[in-house]
Parts: sequence; structure tokens; C-alpha cells
Amino acid sequence: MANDGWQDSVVRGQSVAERLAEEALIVDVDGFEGPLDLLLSLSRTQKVDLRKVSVLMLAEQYLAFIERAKSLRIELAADYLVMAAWLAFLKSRLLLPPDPSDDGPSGEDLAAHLAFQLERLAGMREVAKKLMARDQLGRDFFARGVPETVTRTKAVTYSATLLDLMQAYARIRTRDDFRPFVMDRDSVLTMEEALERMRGLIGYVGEWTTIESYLPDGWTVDPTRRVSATAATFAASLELVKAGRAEIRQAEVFAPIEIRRTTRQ
Amino acid sequence: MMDDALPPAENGPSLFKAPPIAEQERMIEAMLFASADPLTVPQLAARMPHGCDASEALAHLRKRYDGRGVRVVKVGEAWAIRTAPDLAFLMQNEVVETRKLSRAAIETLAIVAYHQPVTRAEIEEIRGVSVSRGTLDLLIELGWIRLGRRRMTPGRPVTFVATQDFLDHFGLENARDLPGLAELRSAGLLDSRPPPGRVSTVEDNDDEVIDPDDQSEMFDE
Amino acid sequence: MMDDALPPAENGPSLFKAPPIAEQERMIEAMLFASADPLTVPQLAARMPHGCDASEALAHLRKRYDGRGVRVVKVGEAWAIRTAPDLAFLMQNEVVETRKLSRAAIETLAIVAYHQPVTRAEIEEIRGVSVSRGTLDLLIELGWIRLGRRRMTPGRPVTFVATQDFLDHFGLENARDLPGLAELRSAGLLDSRPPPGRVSTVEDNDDEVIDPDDQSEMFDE
Repeated sequence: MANDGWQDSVVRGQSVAERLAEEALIVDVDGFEGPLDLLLSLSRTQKVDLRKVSVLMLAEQYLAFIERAKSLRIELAADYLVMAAWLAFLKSRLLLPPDPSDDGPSGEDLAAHLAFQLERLAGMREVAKKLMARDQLGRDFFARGVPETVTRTKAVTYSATLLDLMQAYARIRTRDDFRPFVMDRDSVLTMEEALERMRGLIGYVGEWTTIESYLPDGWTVDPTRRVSATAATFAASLELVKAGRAEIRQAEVFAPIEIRRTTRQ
Repeated sequence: MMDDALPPAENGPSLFKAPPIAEQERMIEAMLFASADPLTVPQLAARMPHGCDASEALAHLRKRYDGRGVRVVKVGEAWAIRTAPDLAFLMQNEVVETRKLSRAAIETLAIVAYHQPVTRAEIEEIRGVSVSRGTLDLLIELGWIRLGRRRMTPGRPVTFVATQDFLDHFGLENARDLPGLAELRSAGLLDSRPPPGRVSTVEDNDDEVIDPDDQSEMFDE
Repeated sequence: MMDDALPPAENGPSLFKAPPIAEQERMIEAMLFASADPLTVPQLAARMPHGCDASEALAHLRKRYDGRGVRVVKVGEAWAIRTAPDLAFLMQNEVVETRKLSRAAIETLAIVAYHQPVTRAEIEEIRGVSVSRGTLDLLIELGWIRLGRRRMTPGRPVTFVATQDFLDHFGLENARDLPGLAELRSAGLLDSRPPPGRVSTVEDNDDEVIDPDDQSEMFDE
């Protein structure tokens, strides 16, 4: 069928059969999966290789279709209208001589891409059909009806090295060394405690006295407690000096540190 | 993962010679018969005694079942025993009624199979409509497609690929055996060809949320 | 392949001759393979084209599978394909898993090794926590400890001792070779970081000073 004739028939008079076909297409609009699907259907009526399809004619068919659908008050999804707008634009590009100042893609490029898309969609539909026509598992060929489940037995071998063993033993025997900090509070004298204690005592002592004599009872024998108490007491002494309540001195390196109440008070 | 490397249970490291090849063939036969799912050579080998050559035994077995009522078929990297398709008429009792796939699902499946790895945006570009979540979900649920690697393009979109189950279901040795693949390729229909005037990729708009306008973007430049 | 198959489906009653027996055998093979349940001869025959002799075809198939990895076996009145019994081991996927001994187990083992013969009450006293039966059982099962003589004290409690297997496993000549705490430390083997979950307030070398008595205790028994 001549292209022109077909085109005319869309616009003006057409045979009853054609008209019916046309309307069936329109009523069927819900049956199309979007504009590309519709375009593919329309292109079929050109009965040519999709590579040679006339995109211009296709655009006109599509636009005519949309017009008629609108006149029949058929609701068209937005994407159909967007496609219509795009095709109208494409049509104008194809019809008008190229504008040299426009560096956008040419009408031919756009048309070629649309043809490619149509051909690709048609190609995918064809192979989808071929795929579904294949023998299928559970319909044409079958897997084992009573698969045996492979029971998974677990054989566990335990590993331990001499090092693990020795470290475990060492861990048990030195467990007390690793007591958590909170548990060791009883052998830690805090600076606050030392300060509290010295504040009470310093007022009575006007003489130079070694800070060791300020250590609380029970903190002088056990080395851990003694170290902690000494540090705390020394820090507390410095606090008192800073506050101006005491004076501190040390005759020489490693000599005893002595402290006394400030004389002004 | 317990597979390949480990020698099986009684592995006095080659204290014993490997069983004769005929015996190994029996083992493969038993394992393939017992399993509903295809098994890879490493999986087979892992269950055989030390020193066995699963590949060779498998080759023997294949030959033995040539032309029989059941066949040893290759499914991707794995092997399975399946009934010969010409005997389908005997199997009416075994047919599992399956839901008929929608056209959208079938086309989407084909696009994934032929274009894999493929992004959702690419599927939509090919079909010219947006892909509903349900379609991809259904195919994933059927075990025919799965997520592949993310595409290393802006947005890092996920891709979809066909699975071993897909190959198994359609009796394909591998994805290269898809019907019509060569024709599609030589016609250039598997090329990714961005619309003219677009700067390269289409993937960038493969967001989780596909709004209805999305597909119009494909055409509007 | 499965070519010579006659067109079986359209079985106008004996308009066609029955398929050759080899073909019938293929049919039985496929049916038995795919069926979830064993099939009786009448059931098989009912699914085959007119004129087939299911019994004879079955007999052929049985012979064919004689000595193979799977066999055609009778289940009640019906027939099925089953794995050859001697290959049952293949249906077990043995996963060898190497597990570290639990802390409780390794500590208990260490105490037995260093203090043997030692009673359960003594182990508990040294560890500071009770010892579960399971821990001792595991160590006995592993062959690393065994029951020793009963202690000649009230209640006559059993004692535990380390075994030759234990010495072999740990590469020791005898239990006296086990290094003492000081040796461990000087060899840098003693990890003086606190066990996980504990916070140390003490410097590594402090414990040298702390209880000098403690470690001598360990060896003099």
C-alpha cells in the first residue's frame, strides 16, 4: 500500500474496515504498554522492515491517533501526550531545513534513534517469545521427584596449642592482678580524700613536717596503698599551697618533702 | 562454602589410592540423581574420596546417559540430571502448575537475560514504560533474576542479572545459548545506544523512586 | 539424541505399533526419576502409549542399573530409583570444623595438667568458678584427661590426670615439662593484658612484686 494513500486515509475518508480497525486501536489504548508499544503497533501497518520505517509517517500516524482518541474523549496518560509533543517536534525537525545555528541533534539522528528503539523492542519481544517457547523445567523436562537431602554432619575437631594451655594457666594464677579498677578502689587513696584529711590536720601543724607523716593509718605498709596514698597526699599538699594555706619545701633532690601551715594565718 | 578445597572425611592423605574411575562415575551418578539442584564440579569433588577426578568421571557419566530417558545437562557452571524433553507427555502428573507470567514480566525477564547486567533505567528505556516494582520482585521471587553488581556510574545503580535457576528452567547451558542472541547482537540491538543529544549514560536517573514522569525524560531532548 | 522416539502422544489405540522396548525403557526411566512417589507397574503402564509392556521395560531398566550408583528398587508393590546403599556416605556432607576449645575447657585442662592428680573440687577452687560436667566430659572425650585414682580423703573423690594423648598433642615429654609462670613470663609468652572485659590498673611487671608466694605454690605439688 502506498504510503501517501494510507496517510490520506487517516486524515480523510477511509474504508469501513479501516475505520473499524482504527477505532479498535483507539478503544484498545489501555492494551498498549505505553507510547513505544503503540508506535511499534502503528509501524507494523507500514509492513516494512523496521529499519526502513518512515519515522515521519509514523509520527503523523501517532499524532492522528492521539487526535482521534482525544475527540473520542478517551483519557490518555501523560506519557502519550508527552510522546505526541516530542513527535510533533521531531516532525518539524524532519520537515524543516536544518538550522545551522542549532547544534542539537539533527532530526535524522532523532528519527534514527526512535527507529532503533522500535527495532530493539521488537527484537526483545521476539526473543522473549522464543524463550518462552523453550522446553521448561517442570513442564517439559523434570528434576528428580524425590531429591535426597544431603545431611550435613558436623565433625568438630578441637584445637588448642601449648601456648593456649600455658596462657590459660597463667591467666588463672594471675587473675588477681587483673582485678577491675573498681575492685581496687580499696587500695587507692584519692586526692579528694587526701585533701579532706590534710585540711583538717594542717591547721594544727605550724612546724615543717614531712608529708609522709600525713599518710593515713593503714596506708603505709602495703606498697600499693602506700604509693597511692603518697601520690594523693603530695597532690593535695600542692593544692593547699596553691590555695595559700600551706608552704612546701624540699631540701634537695630525693630529700623528704615537708609542709607546714602558712605563717600568716 | 564447605566445598572444593577440603578433602572429604576419610582423608588419610592419599594413604589409599583413589577409587577406579568406574566407581567415581557411580558416585557422581548417585549425587546428581539425589540432588534437585545442579551441582558444580567442586561441590561434587568435595564429597568424593581424596584423589578422585570428578570432571573425568562426569564426562563418562554424560556419555553413558546420552540418549537415555534422563540426561546429564549442564546448567551454567553446574550439572544436573533432567528428564529428556521428548518424554514430557509421560509427566503430566509431575507438572507443577505455574502462574502465567504477564507480558511485562516476560519482556522484563528477556531484557535482563539478553542485556545483563542491566539497570532498571535501561529496562525502562528498552520497554518504553516504567517497570513496576512488582514485576522485578516477582522475577526475583521466582529465582530467575537477582541483583548483580552496582554499575560504576553516577548514582551507582543496581543491576540485574539472570540466575542459574533461570538457565535450569529454560534448559540453557549458559547465557550465551539464549535463542536469537547472535542475531540480536549482529543487528546491534544489544548495544547500549544513548539517545542522541544526551550526554552519555541513562543510568543516572535510576533512582529508587521512579516517578511516572521519569520515562518521558527519555524522549524529551 | 532422543530422536528415534516414536510420536507417542497421539496414540490412536494401536494405529501405531508400540515403541521399541529400548524406548519403553527410557520412558520408565524418566517416570521413575521424576516421580515423587514409587510407581506400580499398572501406574507406569497407564502413562505409557498403548501396546507397551511396562513389566518387560522395567526388567530391562533394572538390569541396566545393576551395579550403578543408583538402583531400581521395589518399594512394596511399587518401584523407585534409589541411591545404591554403598554410596550412602556421599549423601552426607561432612563438614570438618575446627573449633577452639572454650576458655573453661582450656583452663580446666591446664589445671589438670599442672596439678594432676586433681579433684573436681580442687579445680573449682583454683578456677574460682564451678566446673560443668560437660567441660570434663569433653576433655575426657577428646582423650586429653582421664580419671585417676581416688583421693584417700573423706568422700574418696575421683581425681583427674592428663593422658599420654595430651602429652602427644601438646608435644610434651611429660607434664613436668610444662613451663612455670616465671618461665612463661621471661619467654614473653605470658600475655599480661587482662582478659577481655576486664580493666587493668596494674602495670605488667607489678605482679612480680605482688604475691611472691603465689607462684611458688604452683609447682611444689
